[in-house]
Amino acid sequence: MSDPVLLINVLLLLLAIGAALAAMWTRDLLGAVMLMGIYSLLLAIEWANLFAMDVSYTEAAVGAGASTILLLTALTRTGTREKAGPNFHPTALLTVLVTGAVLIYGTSDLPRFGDPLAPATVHVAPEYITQTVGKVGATEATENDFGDHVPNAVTAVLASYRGYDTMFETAVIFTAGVCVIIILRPLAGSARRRTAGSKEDA
Amino acid sequence: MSLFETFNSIAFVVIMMLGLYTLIARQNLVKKTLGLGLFQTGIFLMYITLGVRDGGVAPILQEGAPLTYTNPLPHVLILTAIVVSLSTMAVALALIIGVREEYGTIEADEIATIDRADAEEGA
Amino acid sequence: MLEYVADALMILGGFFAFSGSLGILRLPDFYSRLHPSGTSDTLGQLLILGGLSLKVIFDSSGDGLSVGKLVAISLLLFVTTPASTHAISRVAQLSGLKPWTGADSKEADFSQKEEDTNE
Amino acid sequence: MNSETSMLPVLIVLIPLVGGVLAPIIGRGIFGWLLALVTTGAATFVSGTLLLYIHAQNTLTPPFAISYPLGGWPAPHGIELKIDLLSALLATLVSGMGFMVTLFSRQGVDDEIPADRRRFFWSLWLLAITGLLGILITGDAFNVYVLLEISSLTIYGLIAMGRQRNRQALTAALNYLVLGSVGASFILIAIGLLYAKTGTLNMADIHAKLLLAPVDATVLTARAFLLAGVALKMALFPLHLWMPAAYSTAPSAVAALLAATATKVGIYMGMRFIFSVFAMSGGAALSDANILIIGICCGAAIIFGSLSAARQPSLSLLLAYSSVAQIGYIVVGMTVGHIDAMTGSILHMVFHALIKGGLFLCAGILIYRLGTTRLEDLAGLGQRMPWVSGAIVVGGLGMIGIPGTAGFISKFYLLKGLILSGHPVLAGLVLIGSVLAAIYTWRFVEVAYLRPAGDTPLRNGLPFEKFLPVLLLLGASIYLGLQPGAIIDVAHDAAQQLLGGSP
Amino acid sequence: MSESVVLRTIGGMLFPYILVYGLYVQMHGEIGPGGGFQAGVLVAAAFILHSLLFGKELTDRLLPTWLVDLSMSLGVLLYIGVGIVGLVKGSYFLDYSVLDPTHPAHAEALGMTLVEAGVGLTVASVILTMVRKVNGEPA
Repeated sequence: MSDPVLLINVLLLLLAIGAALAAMWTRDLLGAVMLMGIYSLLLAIEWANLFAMDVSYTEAAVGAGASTILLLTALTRTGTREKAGPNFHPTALLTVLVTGAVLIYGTSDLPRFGDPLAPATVHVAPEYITQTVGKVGATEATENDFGDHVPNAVTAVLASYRGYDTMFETAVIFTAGVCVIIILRPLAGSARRRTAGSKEDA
Repeated sequence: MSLFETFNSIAFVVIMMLGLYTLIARQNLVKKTLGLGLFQTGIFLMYITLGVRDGGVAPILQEGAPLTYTNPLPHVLILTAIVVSLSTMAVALALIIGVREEYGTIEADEIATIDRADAEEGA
Repeated sequence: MLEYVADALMILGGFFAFSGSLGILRLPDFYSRLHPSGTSDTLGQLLILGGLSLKVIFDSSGDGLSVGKLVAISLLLFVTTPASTHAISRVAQLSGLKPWTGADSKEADFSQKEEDTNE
Repeated sequence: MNSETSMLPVLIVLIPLVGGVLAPIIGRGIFGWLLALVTTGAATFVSGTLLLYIHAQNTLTPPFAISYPLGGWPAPHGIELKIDLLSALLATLVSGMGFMVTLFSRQGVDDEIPADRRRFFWSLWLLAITGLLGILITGDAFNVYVLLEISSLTIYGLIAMGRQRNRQALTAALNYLVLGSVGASFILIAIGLLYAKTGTLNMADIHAKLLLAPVDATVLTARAFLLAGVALKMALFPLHLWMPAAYSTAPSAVAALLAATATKVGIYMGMRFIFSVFAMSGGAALSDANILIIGICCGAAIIFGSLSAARQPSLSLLLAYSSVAQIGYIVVGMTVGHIDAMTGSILHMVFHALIKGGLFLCAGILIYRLGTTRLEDLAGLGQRMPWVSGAIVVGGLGMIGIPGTAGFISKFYLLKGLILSGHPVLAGLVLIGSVLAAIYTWRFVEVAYLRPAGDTPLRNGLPFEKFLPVLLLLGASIYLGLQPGAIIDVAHDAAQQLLGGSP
Repeated sequence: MSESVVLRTIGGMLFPYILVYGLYVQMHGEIGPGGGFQAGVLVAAAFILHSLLFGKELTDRLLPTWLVDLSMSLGVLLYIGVGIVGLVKGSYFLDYSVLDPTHPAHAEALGMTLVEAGVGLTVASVILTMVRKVNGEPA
């Protein structure tokens, strides 16, 4: 295949799978976190290769940046060594094989990679790209929803067409912040543990 | 050629299953969290692959040029999913730190043993 | 003509990046491995970015903003890569890792993971 | 729809969302509780108004559903809120239960949550209700995923608050987090596969496109992953493992909220996706093999859940396992796709929410006064706390389905539907389940009334504001059992709308 | 707090530039790649770097916890507020075109800038909070 996108795609994915495999294999949690950071960075390049610039940006900022920082900080409080144990786990292997087989079966009828006639490409997306949807109840359709103010179609979809989703996405991250505050605050007083009846449902 | 084109489908299944295997097989809670994160990135790969279009460029519209663009919608969905995945990981880490404070270990099997001992003591 | 200069710069940069990676693999201990990752990689990155900006300048579609961005990235890398190398080696020293002196070898085992933070 | 009611659909989620975001700022002291009370009350009012409106319109021009284009963007491009009778009924139920449990939980929260974290607790509380309500009214498949994650994350945090009382709450929350995230990811995979096949995320649009396209491997896989993900979320039998620990270790108010609402919303997701999205041409939403598998799961849930409930050492765990069984009833009714069974399913969702919510509130009162719900410590409860134990017995009778209680009505419709649709074995399972429910209810009766009173000290008096919600909920279940006409009407119409997509 | 002069000099030099870059990504989101979420992470990263280099106390004085808690809520409220404007003006929730009735396309862009600002504010403060809390700092 002469298309460099496909060739780089395969190379990057192979590297990423390698990094992921190493991260999952090692028993050193610090090393695993670092390898996951590398994995995220490789994925970020892969997203850029597939022309998903905003996702690439976010993956680099979140996957390789924020989550690595969080994990490293957390490791200082949990210890960095994983207990040795068997790598082979029959139940897990069975689950994984069944799920994987079903998924492979499911992808067999997917549209071809890059198919210009795929439903996802022809149904809703063209209007997002031309930015001509037209509001409900608008008396006349304008030429372009944003008057050429918003060239980045991803931002247009994110903040306007699907703004409701993004509002809840903001709420999700807010929720996570509140959850972390509520779970991790230093507990009040020394009477916190093992008061009367604490073991009742054990 | 066909391998190149179906490679993404296989790759995302491999990544997801790697994550799922770690999630089930490993006892360390932090490792389970990493596995969960890996599992979710596999799904991201599936979505982004759906948006690809032959000869398409990044969906940042340029004036005058009659370009074909990749589909922006999967990108938007995955942006949201990445945020969700970060949030889930943060909450999981907070819980794991809490578990470590209460139980003194972050290995799932040891915690189960402690819980069982607690139950027998309480019964 | 300048096209070829740009290509030559990028190839040279690629060579330095490659030799840096080779050094990380081949050198005996943690501190010596920081040399290729700190110096050779920085040079390689700068050369590649320089070649790219030349290409952009003499490409018909090029504009000043892209060159400016490339220069900004070069400056950033020029400052941060040595600083991060410094931070890593400093922490290694503070945590008591002894440099390899040729006598007995196997002490730099955990270094493999540390280099990766440089990326 | 006239101009006064036109903004109501979005207000259902907006009111608790604003409350949840404001709570960390203004929710100190008693204000957090007041804020929660006001917002859940307002949400109940709004969704109740919508329910009445939709029901009235639906009798005039069936099928009737409200569509609200967010941002003014028309449906397949923008996100659309879609409220039909089932959505409105369950939204009223969820916000109403939220209101009742909020009313109950002021002292409980004071008791179980440290003072400096209460404002964040109320924030999570309201955001959880927001997420659940949002799932009920949205018409967009991906939006379901986002809202599901909001409700799940908040619930993990809320369960973890039980750490004050029992450190197992942390592991329970973590287990739920892992399983819940896997379930949500499965749903995300299913949505992605559907998107690849149809190019749209709007549920109605997906349905329309699926009717045109042939059923192929991708669609079947999407359905399988969706069912698995939803089953994890609703705690259907083999995937219920997170639930008993989570319910029994969470703070009592949280347990009541979860038992009454969270799993119901999971079941709603199942119904919505199966019947409004996947329903293929010809009316059969599920293949016979699907029905067989789900039927086996439900049967196992009913038998296993009831038997486990009868062996549990504490009332909280007993109630949690009984929930496993009750979910079996609800799912079995919706699976067969018969109008009467579906009516029974919807009725059972409502009644079970009322009864189980009331029972978990009773368990909350026990924790408040006794500090425990261990059955041994409840000996002689009939003399010591006659009102509360009376309420528990009434709730238990409702779960058995004695004629005159609400449980009887829903089980009657379930049985009728199962037999009419040719599934007598499943009908037999429902009957066996009732007998088993009698066994575990009898366990409580035996402990509470036939044993001499224990000596665990009572800490507090019976607070009226705590007992009022219990009275209201169980009273409602009795009232609906005696005067079931209106609710059967609504449930029947809702079932018809749901199944009507495939005539 | 880092003892190393090299790191503190370079970090101190970079800190304002990271902030400016974050703002650039925030503002530039409608034209190029970027937006509130990425910008929020960058700004949070700048402050995390600041606290690593100059100590938690200084960063806490710069950004006290109550302020971060508040801006967590304010970001979401800004988003919802922009949506409610549409509701109040008689249109649909999150309809930005009512912000400027004479020029709806312009109003759409304005609304998107505002909601992205809300996203950025929330994300920055939440990530900062997460790292602080996971690091064991009291509220």
